[in-house]
Amino acid sequence: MASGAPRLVVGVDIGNSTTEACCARVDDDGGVEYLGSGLAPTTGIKGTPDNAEGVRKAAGQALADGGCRWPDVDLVLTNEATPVISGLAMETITETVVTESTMIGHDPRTPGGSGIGVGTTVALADLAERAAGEDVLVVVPAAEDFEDVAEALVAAARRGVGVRGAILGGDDAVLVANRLEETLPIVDEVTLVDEVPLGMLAAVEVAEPGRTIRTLSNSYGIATLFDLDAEQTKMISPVARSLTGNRSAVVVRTPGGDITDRRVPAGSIALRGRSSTVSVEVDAGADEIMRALARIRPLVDAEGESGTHVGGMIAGVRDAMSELTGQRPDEVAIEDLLAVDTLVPQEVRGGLAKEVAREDAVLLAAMVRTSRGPMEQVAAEVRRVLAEEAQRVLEVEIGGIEAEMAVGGALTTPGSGEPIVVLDLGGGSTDAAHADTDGEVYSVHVAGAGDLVTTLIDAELGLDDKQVAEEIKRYPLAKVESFFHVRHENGTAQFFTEPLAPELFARVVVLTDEGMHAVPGRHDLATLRHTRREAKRRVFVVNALRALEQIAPGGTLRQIEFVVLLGGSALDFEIPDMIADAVAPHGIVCGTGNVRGSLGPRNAVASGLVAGHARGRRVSGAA
Amino acid sequence: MASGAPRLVVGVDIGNSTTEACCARVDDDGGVEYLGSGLAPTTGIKGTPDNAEGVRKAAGQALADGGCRWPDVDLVLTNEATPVISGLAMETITETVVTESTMIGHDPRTPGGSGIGVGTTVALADLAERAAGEDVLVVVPAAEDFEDVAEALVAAARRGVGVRGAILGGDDAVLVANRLEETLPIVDEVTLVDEVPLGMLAAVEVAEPGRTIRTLSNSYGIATLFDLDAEQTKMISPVARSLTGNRSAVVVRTPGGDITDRRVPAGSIALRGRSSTVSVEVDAGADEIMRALARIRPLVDAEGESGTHVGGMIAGVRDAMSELTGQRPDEVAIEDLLAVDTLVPQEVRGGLAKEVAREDAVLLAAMVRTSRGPMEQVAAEVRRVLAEEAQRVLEVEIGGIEAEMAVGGALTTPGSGEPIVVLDLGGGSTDAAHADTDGEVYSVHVAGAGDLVTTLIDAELGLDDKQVAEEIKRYPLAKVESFFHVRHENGTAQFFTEPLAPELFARVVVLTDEGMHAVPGRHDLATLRHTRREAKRRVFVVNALRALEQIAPGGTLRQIEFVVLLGGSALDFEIPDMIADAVAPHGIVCGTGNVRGSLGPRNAVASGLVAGHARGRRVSGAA
Amino acid sequence: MTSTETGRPERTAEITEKGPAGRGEREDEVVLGISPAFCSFFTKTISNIPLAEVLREVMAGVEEQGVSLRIVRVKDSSDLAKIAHRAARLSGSGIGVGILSRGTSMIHQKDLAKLSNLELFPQAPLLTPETFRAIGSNAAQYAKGDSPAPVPVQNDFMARPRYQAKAALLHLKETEMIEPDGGIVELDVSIRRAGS
Amino acid sequence: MTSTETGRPERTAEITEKGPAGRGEREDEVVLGISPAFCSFFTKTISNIPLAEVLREVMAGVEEQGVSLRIVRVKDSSDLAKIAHRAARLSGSGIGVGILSRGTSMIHQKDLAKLSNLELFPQAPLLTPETFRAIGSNAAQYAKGDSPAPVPVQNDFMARPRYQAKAALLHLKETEMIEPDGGIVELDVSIRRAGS
Ligand SMILES: Nc1ncnc2c1ncn2[C@@H]1O[C@H](COP(=O)(O)OP(=O)(O)O)[C@@H](O)[C@H]1O
Ligand SMILES: Nc1ncnc2c1ncn2[C@@H]1O[C@H](COP(=O)(O)OP(=O)(O)O)[C@@H](O)[C@H]1O
Ligand SMILES: [Mg+2]
Ligand SMILES: [Mg+2]
Repeated sequence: MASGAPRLVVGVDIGNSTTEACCARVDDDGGVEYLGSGLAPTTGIKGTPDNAEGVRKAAGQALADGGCRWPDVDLVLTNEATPVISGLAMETITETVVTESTMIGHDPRTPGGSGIGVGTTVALADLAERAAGEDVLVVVPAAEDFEDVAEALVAAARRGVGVRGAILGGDDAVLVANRLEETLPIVDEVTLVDEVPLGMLAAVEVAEPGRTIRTLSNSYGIATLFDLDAEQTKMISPVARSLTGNRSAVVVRTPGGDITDRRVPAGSIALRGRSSTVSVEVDAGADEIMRALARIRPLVDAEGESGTHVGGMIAGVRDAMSELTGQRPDEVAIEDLLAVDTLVPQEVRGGLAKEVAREDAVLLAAMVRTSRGPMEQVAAEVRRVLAEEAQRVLEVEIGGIEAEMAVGGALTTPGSGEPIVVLDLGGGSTDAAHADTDGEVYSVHVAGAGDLVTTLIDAELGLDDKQVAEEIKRYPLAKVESFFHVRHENGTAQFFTEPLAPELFARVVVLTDEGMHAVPGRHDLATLRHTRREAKRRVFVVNALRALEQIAPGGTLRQIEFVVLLGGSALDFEIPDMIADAVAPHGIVCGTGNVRGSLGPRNAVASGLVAGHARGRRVSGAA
Repeated sequence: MASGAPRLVVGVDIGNSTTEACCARVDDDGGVEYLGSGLAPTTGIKGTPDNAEGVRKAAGQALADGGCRWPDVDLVLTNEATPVISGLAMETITETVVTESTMIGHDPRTPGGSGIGVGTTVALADLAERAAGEDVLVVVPAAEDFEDVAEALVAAARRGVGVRGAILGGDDAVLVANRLEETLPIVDEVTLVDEVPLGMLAAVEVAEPGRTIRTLSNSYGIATLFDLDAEQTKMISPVARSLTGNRSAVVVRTPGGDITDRRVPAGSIALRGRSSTVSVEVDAGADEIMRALARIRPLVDAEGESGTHVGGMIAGVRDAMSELTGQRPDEVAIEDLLAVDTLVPQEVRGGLAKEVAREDAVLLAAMVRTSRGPMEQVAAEVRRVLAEEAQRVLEVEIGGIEAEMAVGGALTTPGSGEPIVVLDLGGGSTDAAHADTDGEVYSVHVAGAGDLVTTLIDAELGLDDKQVAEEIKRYPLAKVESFFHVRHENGTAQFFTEPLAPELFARVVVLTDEGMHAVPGRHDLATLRHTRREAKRRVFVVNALRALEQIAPGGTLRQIEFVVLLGGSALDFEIPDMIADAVAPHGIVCGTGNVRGSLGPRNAVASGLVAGHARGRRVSGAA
Repeated sequence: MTSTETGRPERTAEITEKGPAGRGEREDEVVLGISPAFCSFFTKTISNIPLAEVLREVMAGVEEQGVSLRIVRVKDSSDLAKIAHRAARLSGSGIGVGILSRGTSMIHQKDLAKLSNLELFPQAPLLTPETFRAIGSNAAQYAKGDSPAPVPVQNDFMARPRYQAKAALLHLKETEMIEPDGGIVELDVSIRRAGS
Repeated sequence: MTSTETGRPERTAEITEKGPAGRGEREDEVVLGISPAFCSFFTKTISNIPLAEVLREVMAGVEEQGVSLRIVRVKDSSDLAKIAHRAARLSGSGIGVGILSRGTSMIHQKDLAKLSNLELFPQAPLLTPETFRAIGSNAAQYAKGDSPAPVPVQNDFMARPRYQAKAALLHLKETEMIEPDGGIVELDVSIRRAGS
């Protein structure tokens, strides 16, 4: 490399989501003066010629930021950009199925009355025929008028019929309850009320406001009411479980009917390590899968049992990867897996009131490292595109190993030092690199990062809207309590002088950088917050710990002194704190990186590329 | 036993907290007709003659309930009443200590302005002397008037002094901020403001409402501001950790000063099993202690390392037990331990603003079974007391083994069956008894139950009021939002037509059976709820699982078919659901018992005593 | 589908004036404001739903949510936004509902600008008794601090031209009935089955 | 310890009437009601704290909490409960503070019975400028929906007999100053350092 005048060098880091760049003046003896930096979304799949456009944009920003011009650029360095791609698949492993017609309570918003009532189900139309002394629960179609219903109930009760409660199709429970002469439990909004079996023993329970039912959520409570023997109680026990936490419920005792808490045959997954293969049942849960994985690490590939759900899941990941990379599906090797237990809302099969149950599911994130991409093709395209900008041919080089560059960039964080671990919290994978005091760098990529958090939030809240989920992930929540004030997550009120927009009224909102956005759906703030934090914990705290374990000298976290968090998810408002809390007992200094003392967790690899080049110049200059 | 006419039999169960009784007619061929039941607080220590008064009351209630009279009683049966006593001890194992004068932020309720400011600390009185261009943070005694302070700050800024923020003694931050010409971060209510070191580099950070600080809670953020090297960053790292989650903070860089997150030398505990002894460091945490315990189970005794905190803890438990039972301390054997990790609020030592940090602590519950008490003395005293009531000598017998009686009583729960496990969730200990289909009963007592939950709630919330903690444990919470409505834990509003009492206004309340009681202190509803549920989980879910593991055939929970929950804590509104959730994956039917189909989780042993007697009659009758 | 077509029994509203309407003290109340000719000159909406039925459904929607309702007549305006906004400002919860004789309705809140609203139901011909029930229910839920999903409104571009002339006529009549000095009066409303 | 003893600079309150007081629309406001003779006939409390200082401290306590304050004079009553309750009923948040010239104070809420209160400070002689700051602060916290710890009140049984005669005299004078038709007027208050 020719020595001589200072050169204008541009470093570019093509990531899965984001392309980052910096420009710097590197002088003869290896001194670096950083001038500017830039950032743009990655165009196309990482490691393909499509990336060139993103490079043009990010590098252009960096030059503008540094007050430089394209024609003055002497050298462009890009990272190696081996694509590390991740795929996700999720399967529920339990499913609540109502067979025949046993009904479960579905917690309507406004049940009526309170207490517990037991009797035989009878259609409203037949109530007049019931004899005095009989205990009945009245089943009422949605079209009936509440006044008529109340009148009929009162008349029957006056005749001596033991009216013990009612099951309504419409949203009329309070209206009916208010017109009775005694307090009865009434459940309403039972969509398929016409399918409630008649002539069967049944029980209705409604708790006081703010309380939950106590009898129908207890197996022995149901057994007491229905006089069940031990065998029958075993059968009814999933019913009780599914009613836990409800304010109201109905249980109808049908001879053949029952509710099964069916476990879906999810199948097993075979984890192939270097020397052995371990097979684990997916429905044993995420912990079991992760323990098995730890035993055979490093993972060489994973296979799902064919003909089962997990077989389909893994095949799906493999196909998606193959499509992205152009490799044959059987060439795609899964190098890491993250399994996460989750609960997803699903409509109960066979339910009568659109009941929704939170079913167990396992989410698998798989990471695939493709064969080293045709990086020269990328470089050639970058050269072509940048030549347009510079109006001359530019020197474009593929820089050093990404992990080494990341460490180099991270070490520009004030206060950091070696032995250091860099944790790059990206979108698809969490990457860790360890440098010991000799500068030896070892790195590991584990599956699952920011995008998985978004997916979990989306699935657990049943949003079916990635954009909303992404906002819930990124921003604190508040409840709009009036047009002039919100209450923040931490309970403090904030007032405004201008009224808030009407569509925000009474909603839970995310406090985005562009103002408040209402969160769709009926989730309350506490649920949203809990879901958000748990998703972050299960992905990032778990991944940080297992990445550190794999990379720490001797697997001992105490050997690490500094952890620097980098990448888009290190910008999160709580993930860095959660990771710092989790590693604190090991005596590790952990925090969000501040590359070059000013860029926060961004630009580490780009800056590291320039620094590495400068070191090279220094060495070659000295030689 | 003479056969003949039906006999009026009273069963009495003297518990640690509660004495329960029932009365029944037992006829010749063993048929039982239960007539009434009663319940009273246990008088004196279980297993001592003092218990007789509680027996008189509980049994008297049962007779009244059954419409019977004392003179007609033929036989009184009491349980064995071997006292199982538990003791508690808690020690913090970390302690935040501020040495010299580095200051940590303490999150005043109303900081002023926002942003981050860095400068040299200067006393308000000396501000006029500072030169233009100097960056300063102004330190203001509590007595200063906010207008004067604002004027002085404005004047200095106009002179060109770089006023970057302020640290106030009084609660004036917003008042001062409102009177400045630019937005500056201001922290107030710094009680010991006079001890803030002057002439030092410092930083003040205040986040926007609803947000938390991002720079001073990041080790590398502090390192960037203060230009620290790696060694210094290591020293400052506990500061950053302790500021996590704050809305505002101050860090003063003093040459010698720093904050240590000191681990208190808690000492080790030696767990002696039948064949081996394991020693475990208390500060390794509760999980480690419980794992060690599981390895050597059954525990024969436990010793704390003398001269350490845990030594004191265990000695304390032993002394308390010895005092209660009259045994010599060295005769007292600890038969079970439950360790629970907890966080307790403690004032930071050396802090300048009464900062409170949540310190790690370990709570130990120990269970001691004393040598079998002088039960005959108890029976004699009961005989004497009841003779007063009956005006004649009554036959008082000590009934069968408590665990067997509990199983007998539990099996009167509709829907239960064998193989059954009874979990008696009491005040001091959680007792499990397993009966296989041959009626063979095996039982275990584990340390920790309802009283421990109360203690945890009390300690973690810093209430120092057991009665309040007990109410928080027992009842759902709500927030009083106006004089006419509350918002329940689950987010629903409830309105009232009569205004609520003034002292409830704007408070978080517990919805006790006697109405709403305000919870003292500033904890918000979410914190209270989380603390309550976590305390229950860590005691009862943990204990249920370990008791079941010890008692299940082959240690396999899948071998158990029915679990019946008994005892005072089975009346709790959420503990039974938590336990049912935890055992559900093992295919167990679990719910709150309903003794004799009507008494809920109460009266099992008392009823079992009568049932056992009847069985005896039947057998002897048949012989 | 109008209520008369569903075969509901005929009902009448008995309305008595109780004097000038004051601001409510209860936080759990919704105030319903009706227009000058509502249940006086007019007895049916533009699509022939009896106004007694409209009142009954709004009342039921509010009651089912456990919230109380006051009904007022705004005598000096036929402007829906004004009627709804005034109802909101009289309401202890700050939530009001306005309904014109032809059926057009609006949910309003006291702190909103008059010309804004929480929910608007502009196409009277498309409103069914179920919509009026839902309007009452949502208004009550806002009053409780809940976040109800807005009531779905159908949109039928054919309905507009078909009813436009009739709507204009109805509005004219409504406006004629204005009593400029009538203010806002609180009403006692009881709905009876016809003949009972 | 009274403020004059602490060596605070002397301050005066400049008070102008703005017309009849209306009900506030903002939820983040506290209304402070002062008695007929407050800062007119009287300039100091029973323990010689300048009333300008009292106003300034209450204003500061409210401002520090980020809440706004309106000040009104209740001209037609010298009854503390009445003054405080009326202030509360004018307040957008429903929280009001009442202060008599002699210093006796009360925090009230609009839905409470008049004779009830949120916090009462009956012993005027024991109130310090710090107490008035805390009263403003607590009132503002109630307005925000927070749960402040009640302001601690000292109790000095010796103070009562010592000040009883003086208190009675002051009350008499305050009552004399009542304007039965004066209603409640909104005030503009500005506190200035004497001589500036
Ligand atoms: N301000 C932010 N707060 C939280 N997460 C963020 C923020 N900005 C980006 N992210 C997340 O960072 C991830 C992308 O990280 P990035 O480092 O840009 O990806 P990559 O390294 O894969 O190119 C996404 O999951 C995105 O949601
Ligand atoms: N209604 C209730 N809800 C929750 N806990 C309760 C209730 N009643 C009693 N407890 C708890 O039960 C425990 C005492 O249980 P109990 O069975 O009476 O004790 P023991 O078996 O030791 O005599 C105490 O911790 C008490 O707080
Ligand atoms: Mg309903
Ligand atoms: Mg303050």
